[in-house]
Amino acid sequence: MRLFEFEAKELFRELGIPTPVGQTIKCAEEVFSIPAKSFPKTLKTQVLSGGRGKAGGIKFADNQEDAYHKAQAIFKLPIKGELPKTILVEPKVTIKKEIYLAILIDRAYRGPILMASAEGGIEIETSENIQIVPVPGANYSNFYARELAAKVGLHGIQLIKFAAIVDKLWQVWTKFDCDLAEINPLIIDGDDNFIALDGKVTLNEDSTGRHPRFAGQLVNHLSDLGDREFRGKMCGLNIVELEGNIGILCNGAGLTMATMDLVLHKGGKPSNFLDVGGGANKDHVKRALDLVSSSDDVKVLLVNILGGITACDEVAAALAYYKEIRPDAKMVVRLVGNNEDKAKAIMDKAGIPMTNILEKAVEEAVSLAAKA
Amino acid sequence: MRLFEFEAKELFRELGIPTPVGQTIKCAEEVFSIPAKSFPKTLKTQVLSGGRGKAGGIKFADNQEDAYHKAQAIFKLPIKGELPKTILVEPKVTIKKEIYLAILIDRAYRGPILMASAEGGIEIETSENIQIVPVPGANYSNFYARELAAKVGLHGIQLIKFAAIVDKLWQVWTKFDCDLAEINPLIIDGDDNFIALDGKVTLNEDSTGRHPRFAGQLVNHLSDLGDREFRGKMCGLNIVELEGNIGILCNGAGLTMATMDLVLHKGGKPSNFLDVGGGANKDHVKRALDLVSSSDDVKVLLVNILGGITACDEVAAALAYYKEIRPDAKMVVRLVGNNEDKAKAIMDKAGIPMTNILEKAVEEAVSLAAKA
Amino acid sequence: MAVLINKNTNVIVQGITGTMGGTHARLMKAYGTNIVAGVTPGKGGQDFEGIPVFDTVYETTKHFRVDCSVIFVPPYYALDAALEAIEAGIPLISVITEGLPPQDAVKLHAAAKANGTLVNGPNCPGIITPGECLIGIHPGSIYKPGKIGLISRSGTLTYEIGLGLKQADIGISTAIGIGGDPIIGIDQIKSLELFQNDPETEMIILVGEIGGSAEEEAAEYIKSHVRKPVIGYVAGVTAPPGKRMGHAGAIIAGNKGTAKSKREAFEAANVKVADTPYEIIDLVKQELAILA
Amino acid sequence: MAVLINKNTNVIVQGITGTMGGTHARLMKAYGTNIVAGVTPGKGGQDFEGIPVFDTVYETTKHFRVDCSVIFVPPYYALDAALEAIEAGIPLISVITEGLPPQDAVKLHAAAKANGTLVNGPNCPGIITPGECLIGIHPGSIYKPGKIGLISRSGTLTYEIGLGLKQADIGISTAIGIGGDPIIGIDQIKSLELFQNDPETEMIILVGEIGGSAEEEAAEYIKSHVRKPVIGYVAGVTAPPGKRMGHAGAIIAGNKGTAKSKREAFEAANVKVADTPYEIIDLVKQELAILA
Repeated sequence: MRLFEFEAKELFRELGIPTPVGQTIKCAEEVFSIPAKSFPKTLKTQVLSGGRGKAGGIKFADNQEDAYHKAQAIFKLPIKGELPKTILVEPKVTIKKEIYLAILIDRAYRGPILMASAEGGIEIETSENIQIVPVPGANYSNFYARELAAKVGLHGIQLIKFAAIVDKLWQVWTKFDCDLAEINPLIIDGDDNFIALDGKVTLNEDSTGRHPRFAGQLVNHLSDLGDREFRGKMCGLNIVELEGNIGILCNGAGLTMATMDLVLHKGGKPSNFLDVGGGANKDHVKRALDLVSSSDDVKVLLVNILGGITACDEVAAALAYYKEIRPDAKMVVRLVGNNEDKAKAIMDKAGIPMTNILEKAVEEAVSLAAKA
Repeated sequence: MRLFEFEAKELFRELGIPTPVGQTIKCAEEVFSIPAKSFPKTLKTQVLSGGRGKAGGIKFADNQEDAYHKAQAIFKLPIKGELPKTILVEPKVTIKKEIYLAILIDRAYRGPILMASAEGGIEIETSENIQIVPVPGANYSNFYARELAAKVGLHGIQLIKFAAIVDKLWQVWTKFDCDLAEINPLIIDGDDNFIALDGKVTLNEDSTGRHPRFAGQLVNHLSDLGDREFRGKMCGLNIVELEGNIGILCNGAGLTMATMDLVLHKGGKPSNFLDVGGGANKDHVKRALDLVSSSDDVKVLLVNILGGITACDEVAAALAYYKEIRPDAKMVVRLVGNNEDKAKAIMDKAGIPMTNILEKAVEEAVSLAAKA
Repeated sequence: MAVLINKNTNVIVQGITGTMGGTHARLMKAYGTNIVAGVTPGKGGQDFEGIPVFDTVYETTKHFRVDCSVIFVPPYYALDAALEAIEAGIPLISVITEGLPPQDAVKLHAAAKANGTLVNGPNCPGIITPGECLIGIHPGSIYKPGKIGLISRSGTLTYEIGLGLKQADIGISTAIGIGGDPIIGIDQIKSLELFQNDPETEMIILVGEIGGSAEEEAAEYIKSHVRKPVIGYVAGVTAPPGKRMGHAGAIIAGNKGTAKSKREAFEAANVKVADTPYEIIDLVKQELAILA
Repeated sequence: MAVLINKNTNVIVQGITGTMGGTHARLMKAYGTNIVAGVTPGKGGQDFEGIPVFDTVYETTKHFRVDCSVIFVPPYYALDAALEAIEAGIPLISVITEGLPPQDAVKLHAAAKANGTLVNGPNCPGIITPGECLIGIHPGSIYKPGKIGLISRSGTLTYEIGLGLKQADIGISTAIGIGGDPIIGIDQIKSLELFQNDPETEMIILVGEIGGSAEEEAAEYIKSHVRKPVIGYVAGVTAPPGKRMGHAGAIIAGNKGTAKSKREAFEAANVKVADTPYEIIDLVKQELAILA
């Protein structure tokens, strides 16, 4: 769950990381409530997508009138399809130096790493001078930050001040169970103060449940999701959109991917990834069927369930119901495992053919899709 | 630095440990501001010394008038010489079960231990059923508390609730750098709630410097100190009172103890322990001389300085000054080590004899004291 | 003897009185696993279908030799439960729980490393040595005892392969479901090492998926340490970059962690790579013919 | 060869630009200790009287083989400094700092244990191998090289004994000031083990004081592991219970940790116990006569 810049900065300030003293506006007219004397200002569109600077989402305004017109433009400017609801208005700051700083978990180190670059403000993927300091077992101490500071070439009081910022960003990262806590750029201003000019915080979605302050906020922090992805997220179904025409409903992430791959292998195109999960009951499977088939692109539904925890008869019951309400829908069903016999009886009664051989099911689905 | 009960309970409440909802009073008349309907109440004298219950420092009052007379009595009742400035007034609670619970560092385990007994409310030293769970490396997790709960015979929901209290007491212990965080008794009331009926928190004096909230409070939290001990504490001189007549001024804790032991060995009686510390300068030594000699019992001053970090001439200069203002004071001085020659010159000039042989110095001091 | 678990393994179940823990304790016991005790704080003294329940792991170790703990407790309590098992000195812990916060996973694996504890998972189906011992949620009937070692990041995909092998009358020594999270305990390399050193295992199936670089590292390990035939498979050829494919660990970051990269690494390590799950079975048959 | 440090030991000083660190870096260097570098965050690139100063310990280990770090940083920063040295893989760390918060001490020693690092102190005078290497704040000139191993919880009392020995023309192999805190790293037992295994050490002086049970445990260890003569001394016969005698660790709690208990433990372990510091010298002379 990625936070908006202004929200990330709230967390920063809460843990003592200096940020520009800004305010958010919800409409262009609100700029007239900002003291005229406090201009010039920076207007920053608040969207979750990246690349907003290049897309024109950040503008400088010399006075209220200028800000009014620019805010109007920004509110109308979608960034990768996303329109802002908020603009962050901040004072302009003097920048002596820009640094990139981030904390995240690195799979290779099996733990968190501190990451920095002496070139801040840029896309970190393109930086050639990224320095990394792992923090084994997440047992943080200030010296890790000093090592990072030394590695990016900071000296003297700047090294000490930088390390103090890392201490606080570490607190943000741990306190809120972040996947990523990033300051880019972290700037040094004319008075040698370190200020977080931009902030990016991604909360770990498995962890937000233990942070009541973020309860119910997920829905406002989703971007870049297709229609089925958004709806799936809301009801706990993990669906990923693809461009094919064979709807996939499967249990288990690995088996789902393997089924999709098999479709491709046989010359078909999967329309989605959908892992209905372990132990799914009838209602859950019904919601999954609705979700997968809600795209007009889907010509055939391929259901592949290997019942370990999942009971095949629960799935069969959902399929029978679905057949009733959508008698014309094309379905190819492979069911095997737990309660397979009971499922067979339900399927026979509903008049839905089923197989227990995966290859056969996939071939049939591909063939049906090709005819559709 | 031991906190008063009402202060300990403030910390408890801050971290979520339930306590009776009490209030403090500074004079007996204040009981009339307590709603008459809220009686009966418990009045508890707020002193740092132990054993206040047996000494009559805790009384129950049925109504305001009763409380008024009992508060008057409590304010006049010294506990081991200590008069209360505050009385804590609390509602009476129903007690179904009493438990002892404490967290402290144990030398043998080189780390913190959780300690509990199913017999609460008693002097823990006399309990025969104390259970201990060490927390290696202070890496606490709730399971340690559950182990402790199981060991003291708690079951079911009581085990879970007790462990939740330990979690919070652990937070008190770590957050405030406690030497000891103790709830005695931790009671289970009629509704199966756990409540801290009494609390004892001792802050580690080496650590209070990093807790600004306790700045300057030490002076209000000293009890059981002799006059010289109190004044020494205020100026950073570690002095311990004894009953002899030979004042000791020494550097290094081990050498000071060895010198005192030597005095006893030679038939004398040390009046105190005073370690002037490493690298003491002239002014510091002067304060130490004043402090040691401020007791009328002291007949002879025995100064034993082995100059490692400490410069002997700094000590000599202080001694020369002292000799000037107290020409009649009997002093035996042993100085050896760093800048010994310079010291000798100063001492000769001031007319103070000195030796570099410890045994000789001690024998002379004992002999002088015997004659005094 | 197989690897990690066998008929002599004494197992406790943490979270035995929960829905998930209870269901699978029953299934494990029915399979023949020696479930010596269960643990649920606050329910000590109860009895779960003949299995004694204790408040703490510590108490179970006073009554039994405990070789393994299977953890079915909810995500936010799983770290504490695992630390309890580690501190009690249990040498093997299987964390079935899905959705463990990553920061908890870091602490869990650091503690396990410091204490020399083997951790299976989290977010895994557990381990099965067919005919001897099942820990976790594998459907036991799907596997036949035999000489193939099976390593997989996935649950149902593992069952699919186990089932395919059984239908071809091929058995496995042990199946290790290593789990789908980015940070796991017993990983591909540790599993390969165990199977390489197990005299009863003749061949190894390594089932990977997109995300991370564990398969690439496993391929390097195979080159230098594994002398038994290895059959590989990688799920996720069709996965788009930047999307989490169910498992927390199954995500292509930038251009890293693709199925292509992993397949190429396998091939470079002389691992036979199957295009489909049932092709794995064919490759196994071919290798068995060579070995015979 | 003595124990822990010798003429080949490469030493860094953490906190070299502070008053205490600077003074003693100078004295150590003058004594002949190989001070290869100093560390003060924010002062990297400076030069302290010919000793290069770095921002981090990590950098010093890139430039030099570092065998030992001596820490002179203020109490609230000492844990971080020690962890930095431990993480950098330095095998021996001497924490001179007094007043380390006990909760920090717990974390320090847990980290040292996990990494196999030897920690001297905190709140200690350091270690000296006369004529070869001095780390910490011992006045070097007070000791003569020789064959007596000296172990002490106290600073100046150690110097007193070193001086007394020197005046009697007796030298020491190494003096270890183990420190006066309740929780210390290299303790009496570890020191005894080192001296027992050191061929150059013929006899051991163990200087204890009131508080804790370390002397009692050391006596048990001597009974079973130490074959060299041990002379003991315990300071604090006159100490009243419940009062901290200077050192954080020197306190009689209830009736535990008294000088009497420690003396009796020593005697039961066949340790000759001196009543006074100078009697130690006499006992050493007697033992030397027996050995000769």
